Formats: sequence, C-alpha cells, structure tokens
Amino acid sequence: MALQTRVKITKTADLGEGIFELVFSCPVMAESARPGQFVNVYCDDASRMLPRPISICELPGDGQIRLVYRVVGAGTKELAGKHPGDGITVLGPLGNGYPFEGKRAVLLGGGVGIPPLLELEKQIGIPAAAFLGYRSDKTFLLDDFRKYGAVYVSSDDGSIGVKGTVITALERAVSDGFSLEGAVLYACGPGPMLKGVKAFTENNGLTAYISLEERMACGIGACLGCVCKTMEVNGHSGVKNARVCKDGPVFDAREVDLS
Amino acid sequence: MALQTRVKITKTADLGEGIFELVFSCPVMAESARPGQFVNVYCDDASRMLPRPISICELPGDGQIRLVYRVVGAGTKELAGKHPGDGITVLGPLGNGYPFEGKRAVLLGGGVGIPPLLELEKQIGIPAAAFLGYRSDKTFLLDDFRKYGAVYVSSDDGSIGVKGTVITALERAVSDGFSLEGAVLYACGPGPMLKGVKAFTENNGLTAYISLEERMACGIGACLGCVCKTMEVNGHSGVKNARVCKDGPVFDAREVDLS
Amino acid sequence: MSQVNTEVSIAGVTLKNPVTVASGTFGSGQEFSAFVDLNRLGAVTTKGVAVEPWAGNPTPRVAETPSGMLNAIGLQNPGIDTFLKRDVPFLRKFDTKIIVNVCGHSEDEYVECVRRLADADVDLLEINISCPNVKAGGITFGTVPEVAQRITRRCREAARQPVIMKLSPNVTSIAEMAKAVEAGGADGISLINTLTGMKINVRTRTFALANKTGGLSGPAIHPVAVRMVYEAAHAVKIPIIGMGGIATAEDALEMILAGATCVSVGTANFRDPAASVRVADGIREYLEQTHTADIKDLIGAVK
Amino acid sequence: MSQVNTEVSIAGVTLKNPVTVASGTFGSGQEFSAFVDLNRLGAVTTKGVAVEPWAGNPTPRVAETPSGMLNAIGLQNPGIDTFLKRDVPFLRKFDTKIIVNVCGHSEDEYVECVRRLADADVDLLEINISCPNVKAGGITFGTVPEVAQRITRRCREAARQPVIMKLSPNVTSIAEMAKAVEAGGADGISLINTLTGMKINVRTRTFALANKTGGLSGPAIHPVAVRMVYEAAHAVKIPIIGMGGIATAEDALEMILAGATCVSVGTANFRDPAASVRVADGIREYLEQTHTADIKDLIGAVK
Ligand SMILES: Cc1cc2nc3c(=O)[nH]c(=O)nc-3n(C[C@H](O)[C@H](O)[C@H](O)COP(=O)(O)OP(=O)(O)OC[C@H]3O[C@@H](n4cnc5c(N)ncnc54)[C@H](O)[C@@H]3O)c2cc1C
Ligand SMILES: Cc1cc2nc3c(=O)[nH]c(=O)nc-3n(C[C@H](O)[C@H](O)[C@H](O)COP(=O)(O)OP(=O)(O)OC[C@H]3O[C@@H](n4cnc5c(N)ncnc54)[C@H](O)[C@@H]3O)c2cc1C
Ligand SMILES: Cc1cc2nc3c(=O)[nH]c(=O)nc-3n(C[C@H](O)[C@H](O)[C@H](O)COP(=O)(O)O)c2cc1C
Ligand SMILES: Cc1cc2nc3c(=O)[nH]c(=O)nc-3n(C[C@H](O)[C@H](O)[C@H](O)COP(=O)(O)O)c2cc1C
Ligand code: FES
Ligand code: FES
Repeated sequence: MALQTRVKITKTADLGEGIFELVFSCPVMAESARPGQFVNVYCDDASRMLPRPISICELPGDGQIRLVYRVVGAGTKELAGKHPGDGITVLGPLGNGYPFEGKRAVLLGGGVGIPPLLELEKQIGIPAAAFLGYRSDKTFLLDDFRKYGAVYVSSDDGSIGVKGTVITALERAVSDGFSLEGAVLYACGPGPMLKGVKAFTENNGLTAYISLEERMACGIGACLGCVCKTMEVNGHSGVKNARVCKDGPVFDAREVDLS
Repeated sequence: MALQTRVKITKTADLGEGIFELVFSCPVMAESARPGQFVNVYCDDASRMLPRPISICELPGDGQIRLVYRVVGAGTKELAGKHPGDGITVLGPLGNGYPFEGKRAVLLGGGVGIPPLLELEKQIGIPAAAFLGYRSDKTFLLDDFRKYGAVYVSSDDGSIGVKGTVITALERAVSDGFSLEGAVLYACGPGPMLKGVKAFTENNGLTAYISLEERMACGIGACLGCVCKTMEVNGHSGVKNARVCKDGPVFDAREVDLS
Repeated sequence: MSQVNTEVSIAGVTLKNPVTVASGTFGSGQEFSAFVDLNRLGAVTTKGVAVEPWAGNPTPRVAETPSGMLNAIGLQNPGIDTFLKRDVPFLRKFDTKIIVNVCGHSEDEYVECVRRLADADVDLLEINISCPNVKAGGITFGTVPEVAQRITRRCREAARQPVIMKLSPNVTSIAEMAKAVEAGGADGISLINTLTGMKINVRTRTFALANKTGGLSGPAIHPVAVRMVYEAAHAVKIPIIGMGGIATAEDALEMILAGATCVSVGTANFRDPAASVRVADGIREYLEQTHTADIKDLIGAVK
Repeated sequence: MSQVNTEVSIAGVTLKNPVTVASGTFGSGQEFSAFVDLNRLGAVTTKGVAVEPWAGNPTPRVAETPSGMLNAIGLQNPGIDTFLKRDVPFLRKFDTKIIVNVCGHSEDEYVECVRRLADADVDLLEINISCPNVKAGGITFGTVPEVAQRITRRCREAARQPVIMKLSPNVTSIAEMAKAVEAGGADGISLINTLTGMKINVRTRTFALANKTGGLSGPAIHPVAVRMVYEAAHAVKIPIIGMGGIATAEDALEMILAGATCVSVGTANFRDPAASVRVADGIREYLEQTHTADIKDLIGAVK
C-alpha cells in the first residue's frame, strides 16, 4: 500500500547531460513496489505544490529505491541539489506497473523512459532485448542494461548506434533477423515514440504495454487531472478516459487512443 | 553602499530558548556597517517573498557580520536550519544606525532588541551601562556585554535580576544612585518598552535614540510599507510619516509619535 | 482539557468537526481513504456530479503555479447513476457527513440532478454555479446575481436536502452574489471556487492547459478567499463553508475567524494526502491551547 | 546575434526595451538607483501621486502571503508639488522614459493632477482608477464601466501626454472594463492592479493589516494577470502594459505572448532589487536564443 513519508537519501550521482540518479531507503515501499510503478516526489520549496512523478528505475535491495531523472525544471533542479543524508518526501509505489506474461520481453525505452525498464528487465526473467534510444552518444544506464540481456542502441543524432528512434533500431534489427515471435513489447518514452510503438504492434499483430506520461496533481486517482483517452468506456470514469496515475501508467497499447 | 549578495555562513549557534546566532562573511558590507543598522535576510524558499530585517549584532572583524535572532515564524525557522558553509542572500547594511554624541551612553535593550546594542557598546567608547531585559533567566549575550561595561539585568518573571522591564531596572538603578547626568539613552526593544523609554526621557529631560520595528517590504525606503508617525512633517514624505527602514530604524524619541 | 467542542452545524446538519474537503480534490473519498481515516472528517464533499457522464476537457488539465495550481478538468464525472450506485454506498460506511457537489450545463440539468439526489442518503447538496452555462453561450451562472438567485430557487424547490450554493470569486462583488443566493433560498454558501487564470509555456509558445484558461487554487489564493468569506459573512445570515488555499490549521482558523462555519481543504490534499485530518487535529489543538471551549466562539470573531 | 530589436512603442512613446517597474514598488527610482542602472529600463513608473500630500493608512501596511504579499499603503505620497520639484528632475537624468502614476479621491482630483502634469517633462500618464472614490462612498472608480469611461475621457481631455488607464482585477469582466476605457479615449491600458485580499493573525486574532483588507501582489497572482492581459488584448486595440507577479523573464514573456506590449516588474523588486534589469536582460537572451529578431513578433503571439 502506498504511503507518503519522509525518507533518507542514501546515494546521489550525476550521470551527465542533466541526468541524475537518487537512491533512497524505504523498506516498506520497496517491498511492495513493482517495475513500471512510480513514486511522487514532493518539493521542499513550499511554492511548488504538486508532486513530481518519477518512475522506479531499480530496486537494488535492502529496502532501497533508485530513481533516474532528467533535470527539466525547478522541481528536478531542487532534487538534483540533494545529497546523501538529506531527506525527501515521497509517496508510493503508485500506478499499476508492467504485467508479466511469461513471454519473451522486448523493451523499448526512449530518453527518461529508459529508467523504468531496468527493474522490469531484472525481474521479468525471460531473456530479453532492450532497445534504448538516446539524444546523442551521452548515454546513461547502458552498463546496467548490458548485465541482463542484449542491448540495441539508437540516438537522435546518430552519434551512437542506429540513427533514429528505438523504432528505427527495432525495425533494423528485425530486418537483420531479430525475431519478435512470441514476444511482448514493453515501452516507455516520449509521446511520438509511443505512438510509433502502438502503430508498429498493430501492424505486426503484437502486444505492447506502454507507459504513458501526463501532468498530474494527486497521483492517486482522485483529481482526474492525468487522464488519457481510451478506446472503450472506462469502468471507473464512465467515459472514454482512464487515469494515467491509477489505471496506468502502463496500458495495453490497444486500449488507449493516442491520436 | 548597500548591496544584495549571496554570502557564506561561517558560524551558527543555538543560544537556547529559540534564540540563534549566525555569522556570515562579507567584507564590503562589514566595512561600511555601523551599529544600529540592519540587513535584509532573504528566504531561499520561493514562497516567502519578503526580506527579514535583522539588526547587526556585532562586527567581529575579518569582514564578518554577526546576527542574533529569535525564531518566530517560517523565515527565521528556515534560517535556523542553516549550517556553516551554507549560503544566504542578504542586503545591507541598511538604515541609519545610532548616532555617536560623545556622551555617556546608557543602553536599554529588551528581548531581541538586545543584539544591536552590542556593537554599539563596543564602538561608542565612553564607559556605558547596559540595561538588558529578558523574559526569564534564559539570557543570551550577557557575557558579551559584560566585556564592555556594567550590565543591569531584568526579567519579566523576576527569575533573574530586577523583576520587570529595563525601565523598571533603570528606575531602580537611578534611585540606587546611578546617575543619568550627561547621558544619552540608546534603546531597542518591543513597542511598549520604547513608549516607556520615550516617556522616561521626556519626564527627565534626556535624549534617547530608539530603534523602531515595523513590517517591511523593500527595506530600502521605496515602498512606504514601514512608516512610523512623526511629530513634524517629514522632508521626504511630505507628511507626518517617516520610513523606519531608511530614515530609521533609529530615531530621536522626541521626533516620533508612538501613540 | 480535551473537552473542547468542535461540532458545527450547517443548515441543521451537524458536523463533528468543521473540516471537509473541497469538491474535485478528493474524488469521492475512495482513493484518499488509504491516507485519511474518513471518520475523522466533519464531512466529505464529492467531485461535482451531473445527470449524464461528462468527458471533461482534453489534457493537459493541470499546471503548477507559484504556491498554487491551475486546473481545467472540465468537470469530468461518471454521471449520477454511477455516483449513486458506487460512491454514496462507499461513503456511507464511514461516520462522516456527505456533501454532494452538483453541476450542470443548463438550469434544467441542475434541477434534474438535484431531483435525482432527493432519495439518496446524502446530507447536503453543494451547487457549483461556476459551470459554464452552455445555453447562455458559456457565461457562468455564478457571475450574474439574477441567474444565481433563480437557479438557487429552482434547486431549493427540487431538493430534499439543504442546498449550499458555491460561489465563484470571479465577480466584482461577492457580497452581492451572496445576497442573491440567500434571497433565492440558499441554506448556506460555499466559497471560493477557483480564480480564472492562464499559463503559457514560453518555450513551446502554447498554453499550459489545453483549455487555455483554468481555475487557480492553492495557498496563492488564500488571502482572496479570506477576504471574500469575510465580505460574504457580513452580507448574509446563512452559514458559510470557507475554502481557498487552506493547507494548515492556521489557514482554516483564519477563515473561521473571518466568518466561515466550516472549511474545506482542497489543493493542499495534493501535496499532503493527510492535509484534511491534520487541519482538523490542528484546530482542536488550537482550541485547547487557547482555552477556547467551543469552535463556534471563533466563527466571525475578528471583525 | 545581438541585433535583436527590443524596442516597443506605447501610444507613440518608444521604450528601448519592454520593461518598466510597477507603480508603488520602486518609489521614484531614487532608492533603487543604488541597485539598478535606470538607463537599462524601458521606463520608470513612479509611485502614485495626487494633487495634495496623502498620509496613507496606519501600519501594519504590508504582510507576507504564500508567493505574494498584501499591501495597504493607502497611496501615501508627497503631493504633486514635491513630485515635480524633486522626482521628475531626478529621473530625467537617466536615459529612460517616465511614466507618472496618478491617483485621486474624486474625479476632479484626478483631472487636476493630470493638468498639473501637463507642463512636466514626463512621457506617459498612468491613471490608477483603483483608488477609493471618497465622494461615491469608497467604491473604486475601476469597477464600474461607466465611471471608468467618464474619468478616462476627462483625464484624456486634460492631459498633454498619452493616458494609460490602470485597471483593477476585482471585476467580473476585465474585457468590459478595457472596452470602457478604450471608448473613453485611453491611449493604453495597464493591468493588473492588486487583487483585494485579507490576512488574519490567528494568535492575536487581529487583521494582519491595520486597514483590514489589502492588495494581493506577487507571483501568486501571475496566472490571473496573464489571463486578464489575454482577455483585454482580445477586447481592445490599444496597447497593454502587463503586470502582476512578474519575477523572471519567463513571466514577462508569458505576458507579452498573451498580448502585452510591455511589462512592469513590481513585488519582485522587494525580493531582488535588480529584478527589473534581470527581466530585461532575460528577454533579450530569449530573443537571441530563439532567433526572434523583434520583440514585437511576440506580442499576442499565443492565441
Ligand atoms: C508516470 C511518470 C513517470 C515519470 N518518470 C520519470 C523518470 O523516471 N525520469 C524522469 O526524468 N522523468 C520522469 N517523468 C517526468 C517527470 O515527472 C518530470 O520531468 C518532472 O515532473 C519535471 O518536474 P520539474 O519541476 O523539474 O519541471 P517543471 O516543468 O518546472 O514542472 C512543473 C510541473 O509540471 C509537471 N511536469 C513537468 N514535466 C512533466 C512530465 N514530463 N510529465 C509529467 N509531469 C510533468 C511537474 O510535475 C510539475 O507539476 C515521469 C512522469 C510521469 C507522469
Ligand atoms: C529593523 C529591524 C531589525 C530587527 N532586528 C532583529 C534582530 O536583530 N533579531 C531578531 O530576532 N529580530 C529582529 N527583527 C524582527 C525580525 O525581522 C522578525 O522577527 C522576522 O522578520 C520574523 O520573520 P519570520 O519569517 O520568522 O516570521 P513570520 O511572522 O513568518 O514573518 C512574516 C512576515 O512578517 C515580517 N515580520 C514578522 N515579525 C516581524 C517583526 N517583529 N518586525 C518586522 N517584520 C516582521 C517578516 O519579515 C515577514 O515578512 C528586526 C526587525 C526590524 C524591523
Ligand atoms: C483539480 C480540481 C478539481 C475541482 N473540481 C471541482 C468541482 O468538481 N466542483 C467544484 O465545485 N469545485 C471544484 N474545484 C474547486 C475546489 O473545490 C475549490 O473551490 C478550489 O480549489 C479552492 O480551494 P483550494 O485552494 O483549497 O483548492 C476543483 C479544484 C481543483 C483543484
Ligand atoms: C507596496 C505596493 C504599492 C503599490 N502602489 C501602487 C500605486 O501607488 N499605484 C498603482 O497604480 N499601483 C500600485 N501598486 C500596484 C502595483 O503597481 C502592481 O499593479 C501590482 O502590485 C501587481 O504587480 P506585482 O505583482 O508585480 O507587484 C502597488 C503595489 C505594491 C505591492
Ligand atoms: S493525477 Fe490525480 S487522478 Fe491522476
Ligand atoms: S520597507 Fe519599504 S519603505 Fe521601508
């Protein structure tokens, strides 16, 4: 069960290019957390009222939770100023997480959509390949992923791996003989990438679980701030809307309307 | 000349009972600072827009400025959470400071009105007596004052020194033979105490310089937030109002209307 | 000294303490029940409900602002049927009063919704007249005194429960609006709803909200809310539910001293899911520490 | 790439950059000149001045609120004589435009003050119609369209300089107010003045301001200000000076994208005395970084 609590930071690191990692200790949260879930991180600065949702990147054990995030605004900047021993207020684990289907998992991560796939790959147990898309050759978490399976890298500027998105890399791999048979796709990344994944799986008769992002206020399903459009009427909302924070962030790509 | 700048804290101390001290390094500010002047301390928390005016307690040399303050609200609480090495944003020195008249100085300080008198006593050069009023026997800065002259202590609850205010203690001393002849009074403390000082000096034909407190927004004389009433039309304002932050905080008691 | 009385009464309905939650910030209590013991709230105020399900606005629907936020949820709701079947029975399991927030696109829709609630086991109706009036070209009911008075009267006639009219702060005179709904027969007033605001992303040169404008809430607006509660309290005799930026017991007490009989905690729930009970606990502590026997002695005590 | 153009024009007066300061937060520039090179501002807007000296309200006059503040200075000012003798000559030493903010207790006082300024070497007049109208029992001129239109016309007739009407945000429709002053002949509009608010000290059970209510300003109100600038810009053709909570270049650019021709930095000066020049510098940087040749291309660019 999710709880809001003040926790102690046990590790911080600057992964370069504005990407930071932060590990905190919270055994009760770590115990129930699943890959694909996220935590709400609250700012200490009282002028910033809303939580920052950050995916769980890894559960390194010992009750630790590892987050990897990009500094984009005032909240993540505040976070990046923290040091081991400092406190932060968090609430989690939140959301549904990725479902395990006992099938070969192909992971597709773009940018800060990469972190949540790490714990997934660790736990999913079935030899998987990870397609990781970066802006440039300033990569992060690459070595972590390499521990668990094959890694295919792409970059927007072509400075490392395939030039293009993870979809480009996946299509290249498939045409080079990489088999998607019996595979399930797990994706996280920017909107256009997820649209691409949805289209790809529809064209290829595959299943994809995609993790969506939306602006949130509560993070626990109460405010209806974070909805995405669904193909069918959603049981909770009574309309063609689902809550990304509570019904997601992970959805079967077939169920959501990304248009 | 006053400047706003981010400075480094060199020392902090908990003086007990919610009173804290903070020393920071700022040679250019320290160089021009005079006793009775104050600095604006700005909160890091962006929700708190206005400066906290804090008097200069002491100029310990080496470009250091020492503040002594009571934690009363969110701003001073934030300040009390700082450690040596941390930064704070300050602007100063501000205000006019106490005038030196080359006469015997009798200092009257109540509560957090005590700190600004310390540097005054250090600099004023003429053997002086300090009347310091506390809430109880939880005193602060007592040893500092004892270095420079006689100290008469009073407390609201009588647990140390004379029971009552600094005025009670002063009257007691006078009736015990303490002479006010040729003396100038320098006072800082809560409103009722300053009214008492004004009445006392009027009754006894003395001069008193009193340091006033008022809610401030700019601290530099521009917003007209912090005025006090004056007996005569003030040159700057064109009305019977003077700016505590700029024309004060120190006024000749005769010039201000405390009714 | 825990014998202080925190009970207040709104239109004959007794709340065990003067704290409820602001409509739309707490769902129907279900999600927050993991963080808050609902039994410890004077009442739960539900998200606005309409006769039919509403899909609400496109996203982004929320944006952060200094000490506040903007929202343009667009009153998404599952409709009265689902609400009655699912949310009312859930809330009834708790020892707390139920305030149902009602919205509509036309006067008839309001009235129809109020009527559908007549047989429901709920305690108070809060009529949100800040909805855009689709029939009148999108102006809000809550900014025209005559319209507000008429819709109050019609809701009052259709309702079995006491009717609280929820006022918009986007008006020149809140006192005038308060008087209008009192004249229409309102049993109470709740205020303030959100101030209309806008945020622009200068990097993308787009509106932060898909809806362009949204409602500003949170501590940023608290001083405006306190002023309006004060003005309304001096304009009418009916009780007031005060809200707008309440995050601490102090904020709540300000409202009560200004004239509110009870208060709602809204946006603060997003920063601290237990904010509402913390406010309730803090009010009790204040009463104890200041030796105030009865919360009712504080209502409107600062004049 | 420093060849970007930051010049804007308000009613025929050219400002070297679109940044001025909000009346009342900067005195007449004298005190701030220790922190800001006044030559780097498009204009300096002075504290409101009236025909006679005003003593203003009793203290406390200011109070802090979340991301904002309340003030009830009560328009203390030394009167037009001192202003003309002392403040205008001081400001004229700098290469910046002078906007004089004018207030009065009655229409005649406004007109008289405007007339006294006719021969003064100042560039623009900003008429603050948020002053309480003593003759009409304390209502503010700025909340009644007909009154605002009439006072605009009378000031316009009396003035030698272009007349900017400064609007109050405490109205149901800012568009209506904007249209009223445009119809009255205003050469421009400035908005927003402060939102009326209140703060109560729950420990002492007194108002935080001696005046009970005060004007809310600072980042807290920025979203309301942006929305109102947007609405006004879509209602009238005359240029708009946008203000309310601007603390950074981003905040200023939001206003400009919403429709303001230039902006005023107010409460932010209290947190950072150099806020105004930082905003001006930041706007230039933004133009350079986004390869925008002319600030004018941004005015009202987000629709
Ligand atoms: C379920 C979920 C998981 C996420 N996981 C990660 C992650 O593992 N690593 C990572 O770097 N980022 C992640 N993000 C994005 C992250 O939440 C934002 O980058 C962050 O909130 C920005 O905060 P800020 O204060 O720095 O930015 P600002 O732009 O100053 O924030 C202003 C407001 O907008 C919100 N906001 C800004 N960007 C986003 C965004 N992309 N998504 C949602 N809200 C946003 C903030 O939460 C805040 O309320 C995730 C988002 C979601 C919804
Ligand atoms: C010229 C001057 C010198 C001062 N010197 C000292 C000193 O040396 N030591 C000390 O302990 N205190 C001093 N004070 C008082 C000190 O400024 C306040 O205690 C402090 O601002 C409280 O801030 P806060 O955030 O903790 O309280 P809050 O009550 O949360 O502050 C809210 C707002 O009220 C203002 N405020 C609150 N109390 C006062 C006050 N008494 N005077 C002026 N503004 C206030 C704050 O600055 C802030 O803007 C001085 C005040 C003045 C005017
Ligand atoms: C996300 C959100 C949704 C809201 N939905 C409603 C609603 O459905 N009905 C209503 O009357 N008010 C609604 N409001 C307004 C609040 O009930 C409240 O009046 C306002 O937010 C001010 O209080 P606060 O500052 O404590 O949040 C909503 C506010 C927010 C932030
Ligand atoms: C201390 C103070 C004094 C003010 N005095 C005046 C004034 O004399 N005339 C006026 O038109 N506006 C006055 N204002 C309003 C500001 O000019 C401005 O419209 C308002 O504060 C919003 O901008 P801000 O949020 O950037 O401060 C004053 C504001 C403050 C905070
Ligand atoms: S963020 Fe509130 S429902 Fe998802
Ligand atoms: S605080 Fe602004 S004039 Fe003194």
